[in-house]
Amino acid sequence: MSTGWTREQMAARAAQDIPDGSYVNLGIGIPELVTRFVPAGREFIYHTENGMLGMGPPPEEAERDLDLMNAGKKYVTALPGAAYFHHADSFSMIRGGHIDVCVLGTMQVAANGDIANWSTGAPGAIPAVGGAMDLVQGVKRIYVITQHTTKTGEPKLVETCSYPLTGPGVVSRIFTNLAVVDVTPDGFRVAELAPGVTFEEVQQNTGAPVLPPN
Amino acid sequence: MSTGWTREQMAARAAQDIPDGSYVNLGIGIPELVTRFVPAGREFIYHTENGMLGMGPPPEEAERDLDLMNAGKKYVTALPGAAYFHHADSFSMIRGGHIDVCVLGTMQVAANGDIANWSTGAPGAIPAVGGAMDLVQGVKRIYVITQHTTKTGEPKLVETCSYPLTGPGVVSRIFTNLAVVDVTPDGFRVAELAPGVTFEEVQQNTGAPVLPPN
Amino acid sequence: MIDKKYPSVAAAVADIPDGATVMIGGFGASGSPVELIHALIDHGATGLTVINNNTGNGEVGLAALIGNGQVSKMICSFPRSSQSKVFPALYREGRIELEVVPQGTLAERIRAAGAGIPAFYTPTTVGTILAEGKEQRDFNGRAYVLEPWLKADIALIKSEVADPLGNLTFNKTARNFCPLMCMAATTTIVQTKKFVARGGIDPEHVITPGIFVNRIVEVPDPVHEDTLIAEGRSYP
Amino acid sequence: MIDKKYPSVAAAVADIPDGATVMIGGFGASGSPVELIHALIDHGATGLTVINNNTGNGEVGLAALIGNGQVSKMICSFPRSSQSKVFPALYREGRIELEVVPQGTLAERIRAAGAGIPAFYTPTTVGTILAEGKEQRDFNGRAYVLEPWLKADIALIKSEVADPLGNLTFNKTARNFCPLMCMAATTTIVQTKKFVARGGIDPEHVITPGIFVNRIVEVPDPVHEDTLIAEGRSYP
Repeated sequence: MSTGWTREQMAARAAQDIPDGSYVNLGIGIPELVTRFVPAGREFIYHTENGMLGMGPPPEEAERDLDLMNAGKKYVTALPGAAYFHHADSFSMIRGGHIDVCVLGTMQVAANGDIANWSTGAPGAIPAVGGAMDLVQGVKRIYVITQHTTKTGEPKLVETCSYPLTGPGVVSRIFTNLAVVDVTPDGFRVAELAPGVTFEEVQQNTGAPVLPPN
Repeated sequence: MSTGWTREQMAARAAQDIPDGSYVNLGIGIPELVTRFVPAGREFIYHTENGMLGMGPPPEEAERDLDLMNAGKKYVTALPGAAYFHHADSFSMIRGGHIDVCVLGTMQVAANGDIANWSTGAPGAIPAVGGAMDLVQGVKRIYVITQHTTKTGEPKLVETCSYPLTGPGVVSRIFTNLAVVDVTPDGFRVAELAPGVTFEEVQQNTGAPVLPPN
Repeated sequence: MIDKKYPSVAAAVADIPDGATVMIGGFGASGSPVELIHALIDHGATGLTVINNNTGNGEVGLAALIGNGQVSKMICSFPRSSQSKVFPALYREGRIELEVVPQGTLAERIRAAGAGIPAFYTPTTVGTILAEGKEQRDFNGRAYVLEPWLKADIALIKSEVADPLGNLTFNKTARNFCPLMCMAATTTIVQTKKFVARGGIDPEHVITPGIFVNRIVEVPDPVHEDTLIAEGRSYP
Repeated sequence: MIDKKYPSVAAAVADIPDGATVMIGGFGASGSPVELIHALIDHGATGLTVINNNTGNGEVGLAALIGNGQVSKMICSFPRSSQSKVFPALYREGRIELEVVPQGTLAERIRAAGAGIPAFYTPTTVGTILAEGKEQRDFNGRAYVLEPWLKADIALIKSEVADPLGNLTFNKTARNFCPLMCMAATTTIVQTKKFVARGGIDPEHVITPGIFVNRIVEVPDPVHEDTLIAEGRSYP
């Protein structure tokens, strides 16, 4: 079986689905790679929850400002045309539906668009939610980039999330190493297969029924 | 009968009761005169609802900025240390209890502190409330400066307001031409008489029982 | 490269439909986007619901829009002033609807719309006739009324400086409702006195981030409503 | 003339009582008022409820305050990070209470406190375990939960520039929760990198108006939490 797309290819494929001029919030991990694959002729403006639009790439070490961080607490830069604002304004952008696309990593996504990406619910785990629940409820379009299965081969696309939800029915499209999968009223539907991957392989690695491409 | 204090003296008397360093919002009319009688050694910072702290006196005509107005839509100036902000922030200062004193004119004040100063309730009158209801509910201390009676001699300090209320039970002290009158749990109480004015004159011109000074 | 600039006020307002809800920035004459309003008069959309603190002055700007019969309802805090004649006359004839909202509640309802907050509690109006019909509730022993968000299809805004991304600054108290209205409208249309390149506004000094702005028209020498009124002008 | 300047961080925090609710500005290390927090450690008040987005890093600043046993409860959105060890250890031992609030709800609850809004509705947490026990209600066919304001006795804040009236600016993303916390605390205590005379901040560029600030201490060369951690420092 082909393992399909690499992390970079998954990010590049997701970037293809983001329109020019979009305001975009990227989760930590593979979603951050999206910035490296903006299609020619398009421009995205990056929002970070802690209070900036127009976030740029990491700085050279000599040019670091220790007060200029992103939501993942990594040092970043501000591009020309950037703006700083406080947290209430930043989450007004999120909750008020002003951010066009949010690309998240996840632990599980269910066939009805439920997402679970903040807690395993394990006893003794320290709950830590950050802005995840605000993002999934507020941003216009929620994309997920994720390996199709866990490291131990368990499906991450499932019938019902077993982990505590971040938000119900919010995910519209999932970019995995095996396929692009849409969440539709009828459940998961493959929109596109990675090169060398068959529909049957996608179904075998998914914990819920999958519909073939239209 | 003495007519007691002048408009200027009423404003000066009210100014005596405002502590140093207070954030103050002044209504239109006699309250505006307070700025001319700030006691020596004190400083008040003036707030205007349309979005400024540190409001200064009217400008010379040559120095007018047509975009620099107060809530009464008169041209004003900004003192060093001023700040501009939008309407939601401005009314957060009001509603959130950050303004120390508001000095208002009025049509009626009742013995329980009710104030009616926005509408006569007359049929056909166009209702216009502005920020009056926000101010009386939000500012820490509501002072009123007013003639003790209307031009036709009707009491403005009454048992119950006949005009529609701006807010219930909000006024703490009233500065009239005849006296300084406190609103207490027992009703109106004279705190101070204007020179040449007797307690009996105050009672005769008030539409509710008045208690003598403590 | 993103560039939200439009060629003219006429182009920027050309698709405003009949029946639209339109927020108009400004507090009295201060911050009133006169050129955009006059373009809307030329455009001719009717049956508008307009949200502004006031109802215009003289026979220009918002007062002229109302006078031209394009506004079926006003939502404002203070519909009269010494120089407002157009609205009072129409209102007394029953030809225009009015919703009076206290100024702070008006500002907060607009912000709530932009912030995705469908409703909030405020003490303002408790115990008055303006609280009639409103849901009331106690918190910590004090009474509050429930107020819903207030959204619009369009916002017409005047800024001092704008860049191609829509970042804005305002001049002094012309700021007033403008940043809130930019947040609360589906389409925010801005006339700006100065249009600068990206980086022309310090990121620390941006008042309205560009995400809240859709269209920008440069109007380098905007007329001021107070000046037009002093000159006795009317529009069209 | 009003002058809110205090002579030292020690003087500025000297009357913080045991059991106080203390908001501390900053997002991770960015904007953390390290000198004020260390003064609070020296001061020794205990039984504190602390509101911050996180729970501190390493063994300095907020983590040191927690490690010193002064904090009985944390209200935050994200209590763990790669460099936070002090809080997790105490939490697992049941020696510190935790209230987890989504980041946007945390910000909005703090703003609501400053704005006199006792409660508001938000879609955040609907359909999740964090909505359990919360009042839920539909508006326009969508479900929302009711959230109360979040007030504090004290706010500890780091600013870039301050003037004697308490007008503030911040440095880049060190702004984060700071302007909101200034609004929501009874007593707001600020350490500032630069202290300027009145007029030293353009009224157009003020981020936090002085009305929200009570005490200012000049700390011209503030240490940065990240620097202390990189150096392996601890406090006291």
